[in-house]
Amino acid sequence: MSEVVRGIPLNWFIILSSILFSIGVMGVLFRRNAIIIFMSVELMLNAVNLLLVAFAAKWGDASGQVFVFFTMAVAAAEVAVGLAILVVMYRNSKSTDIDVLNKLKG
Amino acid sequence: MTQIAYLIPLFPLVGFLILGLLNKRLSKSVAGIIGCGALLASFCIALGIFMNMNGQPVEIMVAPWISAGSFSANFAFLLDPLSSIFLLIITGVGFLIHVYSVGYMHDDENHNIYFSYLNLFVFFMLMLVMGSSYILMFVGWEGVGLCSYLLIGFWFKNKAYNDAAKKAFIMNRIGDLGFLIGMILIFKTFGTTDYLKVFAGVNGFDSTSGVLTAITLLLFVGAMGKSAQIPLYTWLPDAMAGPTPVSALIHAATMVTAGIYMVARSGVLYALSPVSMTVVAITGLITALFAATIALTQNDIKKVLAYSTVSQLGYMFLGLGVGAFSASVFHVMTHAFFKALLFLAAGSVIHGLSGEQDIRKMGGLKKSMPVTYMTFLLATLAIAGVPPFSGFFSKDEILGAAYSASPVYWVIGVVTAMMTAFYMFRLLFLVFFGEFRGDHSIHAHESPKVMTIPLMILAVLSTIGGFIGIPKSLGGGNAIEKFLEPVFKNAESQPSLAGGSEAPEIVLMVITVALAAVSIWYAYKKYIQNKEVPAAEGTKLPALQNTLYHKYYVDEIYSAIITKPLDKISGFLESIVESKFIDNIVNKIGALVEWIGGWLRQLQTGNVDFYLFAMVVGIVLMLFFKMM
Amino acid sequence: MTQDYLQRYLFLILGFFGVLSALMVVFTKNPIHSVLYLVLTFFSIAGEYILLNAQFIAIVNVIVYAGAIMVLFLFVIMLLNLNKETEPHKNPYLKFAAVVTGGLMLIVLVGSLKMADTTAIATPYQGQKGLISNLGFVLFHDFLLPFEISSILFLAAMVGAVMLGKKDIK
Amino acid sequence: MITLIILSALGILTLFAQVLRFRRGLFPVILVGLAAAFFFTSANYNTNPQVWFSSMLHFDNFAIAFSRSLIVIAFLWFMMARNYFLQETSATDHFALVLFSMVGAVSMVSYNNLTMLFLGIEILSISVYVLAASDKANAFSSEAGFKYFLMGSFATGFLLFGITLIYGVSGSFDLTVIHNSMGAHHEPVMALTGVLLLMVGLAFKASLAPFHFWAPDVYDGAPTPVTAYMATVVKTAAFAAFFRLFYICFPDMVAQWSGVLWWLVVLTLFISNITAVRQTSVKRMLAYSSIAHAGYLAMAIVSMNGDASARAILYYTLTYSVSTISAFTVLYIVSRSKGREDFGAFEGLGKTNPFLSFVLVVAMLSLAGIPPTAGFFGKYYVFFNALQTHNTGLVIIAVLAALIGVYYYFKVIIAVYFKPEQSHIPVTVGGLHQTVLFITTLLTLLLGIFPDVILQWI
Amino acid sequence: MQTAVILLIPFISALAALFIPRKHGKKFAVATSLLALVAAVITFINFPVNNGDYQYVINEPWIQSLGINFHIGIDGISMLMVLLTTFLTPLIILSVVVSETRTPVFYALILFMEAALIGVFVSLDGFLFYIFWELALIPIYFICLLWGGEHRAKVTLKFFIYTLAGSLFMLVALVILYLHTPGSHTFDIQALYQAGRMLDPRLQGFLFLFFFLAFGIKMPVFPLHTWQPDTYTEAPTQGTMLLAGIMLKMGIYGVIRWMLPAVPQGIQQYGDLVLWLSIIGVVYASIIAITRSDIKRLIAYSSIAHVGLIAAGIFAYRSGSMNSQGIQGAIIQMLSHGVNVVGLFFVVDIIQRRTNTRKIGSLGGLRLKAPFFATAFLILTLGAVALPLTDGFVGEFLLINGIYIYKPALAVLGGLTIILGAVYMLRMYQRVALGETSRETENFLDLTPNEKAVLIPLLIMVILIGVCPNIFLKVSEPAVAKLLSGF
Repeated sequence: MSEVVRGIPLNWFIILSSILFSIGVMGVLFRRNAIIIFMSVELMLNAVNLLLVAFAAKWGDASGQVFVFFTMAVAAAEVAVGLAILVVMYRNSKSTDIDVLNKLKG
Repeated sequence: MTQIAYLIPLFPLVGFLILGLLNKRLSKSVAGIIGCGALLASFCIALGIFMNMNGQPVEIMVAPWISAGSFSANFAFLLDPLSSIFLLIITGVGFLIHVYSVGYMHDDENHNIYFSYLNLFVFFMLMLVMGSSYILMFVGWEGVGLCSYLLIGFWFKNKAYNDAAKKAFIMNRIGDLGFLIGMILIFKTFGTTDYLKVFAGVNGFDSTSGVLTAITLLLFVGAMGKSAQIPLYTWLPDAMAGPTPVSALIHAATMVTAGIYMVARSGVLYALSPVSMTVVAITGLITALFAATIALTQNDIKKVLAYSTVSQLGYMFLGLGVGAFSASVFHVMTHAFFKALLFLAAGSVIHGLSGEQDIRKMGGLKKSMPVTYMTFLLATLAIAGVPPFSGFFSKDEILGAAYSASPVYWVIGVVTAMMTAFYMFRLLFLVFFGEFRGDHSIHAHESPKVMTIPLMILAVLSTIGGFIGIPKSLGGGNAIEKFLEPVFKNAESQPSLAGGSEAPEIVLMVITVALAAVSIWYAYKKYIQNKEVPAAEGTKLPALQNTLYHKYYVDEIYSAIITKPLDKISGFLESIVESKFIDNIVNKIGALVEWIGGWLRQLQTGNVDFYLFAMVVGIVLMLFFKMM
Repeated sequence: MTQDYLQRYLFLILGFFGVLSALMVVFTKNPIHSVLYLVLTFFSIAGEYILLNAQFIAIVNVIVYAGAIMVLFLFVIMLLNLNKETEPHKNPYLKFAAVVTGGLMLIVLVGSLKMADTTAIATPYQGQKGLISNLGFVLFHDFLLPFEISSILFLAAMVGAVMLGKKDIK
Repeated sequence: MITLIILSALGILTLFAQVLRFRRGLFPVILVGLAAAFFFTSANYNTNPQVWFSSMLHFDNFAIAFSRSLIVIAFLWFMMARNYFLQETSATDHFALVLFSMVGAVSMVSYNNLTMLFLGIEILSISVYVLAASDKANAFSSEAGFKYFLMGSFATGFLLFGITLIYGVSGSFDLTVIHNSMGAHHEPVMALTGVLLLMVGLAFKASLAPFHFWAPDVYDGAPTPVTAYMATVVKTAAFAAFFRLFYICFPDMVAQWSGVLWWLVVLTLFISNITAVRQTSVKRMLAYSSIAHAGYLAMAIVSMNGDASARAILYYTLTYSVSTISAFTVLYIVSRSKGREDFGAFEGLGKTNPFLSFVLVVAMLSLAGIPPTAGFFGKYYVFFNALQTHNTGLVIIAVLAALIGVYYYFKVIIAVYFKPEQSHIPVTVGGLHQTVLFITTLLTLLLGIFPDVILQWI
Repeated sequence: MQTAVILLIPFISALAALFIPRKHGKKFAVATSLLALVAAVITFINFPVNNGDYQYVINEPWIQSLGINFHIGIDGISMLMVLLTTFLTPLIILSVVVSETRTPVFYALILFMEAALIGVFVSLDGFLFYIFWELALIPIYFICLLWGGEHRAKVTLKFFIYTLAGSLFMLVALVILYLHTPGSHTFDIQALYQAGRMLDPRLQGFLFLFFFLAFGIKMPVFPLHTWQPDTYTEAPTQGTMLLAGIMLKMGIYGVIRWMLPAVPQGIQQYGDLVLWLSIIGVVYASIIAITRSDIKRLIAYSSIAHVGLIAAGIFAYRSGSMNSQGIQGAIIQMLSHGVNVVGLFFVVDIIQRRTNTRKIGSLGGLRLKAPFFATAFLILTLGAVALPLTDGFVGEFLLINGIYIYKPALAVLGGLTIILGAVYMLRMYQRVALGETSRETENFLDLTPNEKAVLIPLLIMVILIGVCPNIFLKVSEPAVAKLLSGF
């Protein structure tokens, strides 16, 4: 469409958020500490947020940005609940290592 | 008269039902009267029909039976000269044997059941000969097999008897399968199994096609089973396990001649198939010779008679095979007289000796059992073909026909006749002449009147029965041939039966009689003059004699090639094919699922790490394959 | 034109820091450090938001994420006394597998999306899309229902957290 | 909409009940409230679709049908779970969480905007995470809750990524807009990636392999009533949401995504059924069975057949849920009496408690899909749709899977009737439970004979 | 109307039986099943003979959205099957000995099964047929599971899954047919026929195989039979009677009613295969039966052999050949096999109850101790070996006839059954009833009045079918002709 390249190409954002997302995924797989894993999940969510905002800019549409609020809200709620569950679990098993969580199997 | 023909089988059937259902509630004498009375009534009607027979077949429809699709069969009877002769033989000889049985079975606890079986047998036998279609013949055919089974195994506590009964039934069944298939082929070819329609259909039938040969050969397989021809004859000697009157009635006079009846009845079909005719003739011939050789060495009085029966049946088939249908039927009749007589007389001997059947333990019974002796002698003369006894005429007619077909047939036939004369006189001499060799605590005694009177009647018939068939060459009118002519005229006029050299009948007759006389003389020399007695059990015999004594080991061979392998196969199929293979596949599928289940369970490690990995790998694969 | 390139440089620098600190979140041993690196990542992402003319989001991101949520994380780490490098070593093969899988994820994602629109995002300084008034309008007009519903979400999270947190009186 | 309001209000009221010392009377109020919700939901039936708040929700017949279904299931579930939760100190919190999650579930069946889908899923999930972990002293329960939460939030990440990509392609979160732009084929690859990632997120909630691993552990570890809730309400909502999204947004791309889903279905049927065979715990077996049913349900999505598929899912989820509640109620009663959940606990039940055994047999027959139970017709309808869309191969695989299913369901029946009683611990059934079981069994049989009653809902 | 009455009587009484006091259970069940018999007999007597159409049709919408109707009716073929079912059920119930503890549930299950079986035979809607088909499976499973022998759990589960496997394939086939019905789809039988005949031959072939799986397993046809001997052995006597007497007829009936007319091209492709399998099954099962030592197992194998011949008779039908003897033979043989096998299994039951053994080797001499019993046993045996004037002959003759018209060699092979059948049946009869008594049979008592009440009607039927088969054949004749005129 444009004869002159202006601003930042959209796919740069796509690639950046893909990278961040993948790092998040890797973190989830890489670590045993539940808290770090949560944090990696948060990283994934943020990568998605970035992409949302980029697309919002692409379409010139505010709803993408609004969605980011909801993502954040959900993230906050999840963290609250998640950490509460973590604490309960810690009380039972005295550890946040996910590899000790294998009483249920088979 | 013919309108009430359905009563002929009905009487025995009713007799059977009354005796069978009321059983022990009837006294023995009442049961005997019912049993015999039923037969007598049937005989009277049969006689009436015989008298009124004008040669035209009469079909009497009684009731519809099966109709399915294009197939239909009715309960309908066909009365013609052939069936009327058989009716007479069956009801007449049957009646005599019933009467005889009253005495013979008097002390048996299952007396009433015995008579009910006999009545049932007569019923089926009548169905066999009166039925107007092959399928109805088959009903009787199988029915008499059943009764034979029941009566051979009448003393059911004895395992050997039961085995004999089972053997008889199964061997008959083998033949029956042939009959059944043949019958179906008839239906397929002619669209019906009614005799009259089938025979009408034969006219203009292309005789060069193999269908008729197939039909007739298949039917003949049935005849082999029922009439104990090679290779299905081994049941008949074993069938002597039954009470002796049964042997007389079923295994000598009537049932075993069913095969003859059937081939004679189908004469039109056979006559159109030279191949079948040859097969019938040769089978009959070989059987006649073969059984006669075995009979030479047997020591059981009933076994000798049994092999003699097989041999005589062979004769009859020879007659059929060479196209002498009426001669064979004639022989059936005379054979019924003298063979029934022989058996009944033998029964009288056995009865008198309290169950002894081994001829080595008999001897000298002439004095103690005069009536039995006399009748036995007459019968022996008849079977040996001594003129003017009945057997002479019928046998001679067959041999004459055989000669015109092929002199070889005649030669073998004559040899067989010589053997017959020999072993019959051997039997006669060993049983009634010389010294008593048995257990002296047994006092042989003559049988009661109720048994001897039938003997006497049969003796008369054996003696004079042949006169209705005196051939033209001897100046007779051959009444029976004339009587049967309407039935066989189509068959005997077939081109395949024409030709052959005109036999010099008188010459042949003389030769035959002379040779028989030589045999009798030889037997006399051996057993009367030299007082030879057959070797005791276990004595080493010369090879040939040994082989004959053991009946060519046919039973053993059958056991080795059929019975035992079948059991083996059965076990193999069950334990290997069934459980190790077919069922195992089914079960293994279940086991496989369980096994995979155990393996898949390992996947559920309980480890979140692994779960997450699985998820991500799954996603990567999903995207990867979709993007490619 | 130079502004365009400036934007691109800024993007790259922020992106580089973001990725680097994200990697550090994953690889550093001490949980506290991880939290701090994550905060750093969030800051660089907030920077990218500004490049996209989403100033309000950028600020919220810093306040909510880097501020509130991360503090919560820190709080829990302290509470559970996890601030040492107590995490047992994971099987090195698994670690390697994790890196490989993460890498594959990246390849697949980029592979899927690389052909996506390469046009630049237009008019970075035009319009009021990213400004609070506009956002507010959209949020309270079009997205009123989700907004209200998210109160249920919070209520549920609150009740849940409280329920799990409190000691039962047995 | 009114459904959402009633449910939210009920939830909040429940929270107040604790403060107002209203615990005893709470339960009837909830039931009455649910009944009212059912009634008001039905009131809009077959009118023009009710569009709410900038098309955020569409209360079309689909939404109404599933809302009704969810409410019916929840109603039965409350009756089943009442005793369990009233023993807990924080009974009101539990009930409130369940009611809130219902709000999420209703949003999931009526959304017309991805925002509502996302929020609905999260409301539902967060409540259920907590419920799963709610038996705090129990290490299994907290492990279950934690696993569920951890993997759930991870999956949320993918779901969000998918939503974002779809937004990137279409520029809107509105389903109708998305559908139209999908037809225009902008950015086909990105769109497909988005669709697949959405599928991942939803498949996780629906527990399709290979995203199912959480399910057996969580179902096993969670308190039995919570498991029952997850296996019924949550599953129903997940499938309704799954179907609604793919039905409204991506029917034109069916050729591209159904192949992937096909593999997920096959994998699910294979893994779940076969693994279930080797279970010794009835509860865990039911967990695998629930995954297996997800496989059959997903068949209805693979064989996208318009409203017929919707009906199939509606009927299947409802009847499956009814039978599952039946089964879990019996399991709950038995395990409470005997203190164990393996097959052995059921031995001799046929002699000691014929009513329970009969109920259990009907439930198992229904789950196995044997006529005349409702489970049969559910399976039939799903298979029927698959055949209509020429997925014959899939049907044959599913048939084989169903046969394996019979094997493990019948293990329960065999335990009940074949094995003798060992422990001589009496099993008593409370009045409320009797009522639930009576209703569920009756429904299982009646709906099996008259499926039209449900099919006409859509 | 009559159809519904016959169907409803057992169904309602099954429900009612649950509420009957234990001690009256049997009386109630006998009475109600006799009621069903009376209804069936009245219908039979009034049945229009020269009409191949369905009579007493009821066609009510059921699941309207799917074109499924509650469509039932009776034609000649159904009539005979219904008659067989209603005739055997009271006898089966009557065969329960009072000393055996049978709860009302047991009778309810039998009555329920009766209802389902009748349903199978009168359904004129594919879906309805399938439902009844499966409904019949549930009660028999529970009868076997609750009252069966030692290994019942494993064996009956295998049976259940095995047969279910087949029937699910049948369901798939029915649905495929349904989907090819024109217009708004329907499961109506005529519509399914039409749809099936329009399909391309390859698809018809597949559907044929699918159907065959269901029906072949139910019958069972070699090599799908291995569930059968085990199940017959482990099931309680009444269960075995139900299975062998009536239930396996479902498979044959299914072939005649649903398979052949619907996918006529299928038989062109796979007819020879299934025909061969059936015939192999005849010989195979007969040979295995020869050396079985457990009487129940022996009869089970004999049943496979008989059914194999029936199947062969049906599969030997080819379009264009003018014979319907095979089909008619199959129908009459279904009746007679039902009568014979129920009688034989009852005989086994009597033996087992009195001697606690079913081993041929431990028995003998029963004729000495129990002449009436032995006579009944003999007559049943003769029926089983197809002696003319007993029921077995008519069927076997027509079947072999039908097979012969298509393939003579196979008829000969199948005809071996009349030899082998005699071999194993007579062997069994001899070892059990004849000879000297053994330790087990020393105190064998003759039949009780109750046992006579079961056996005498069976014996009467053995003879009746043998002597007057036309009573039954003429009823099914027009229906068969109509069925076959279609292809």
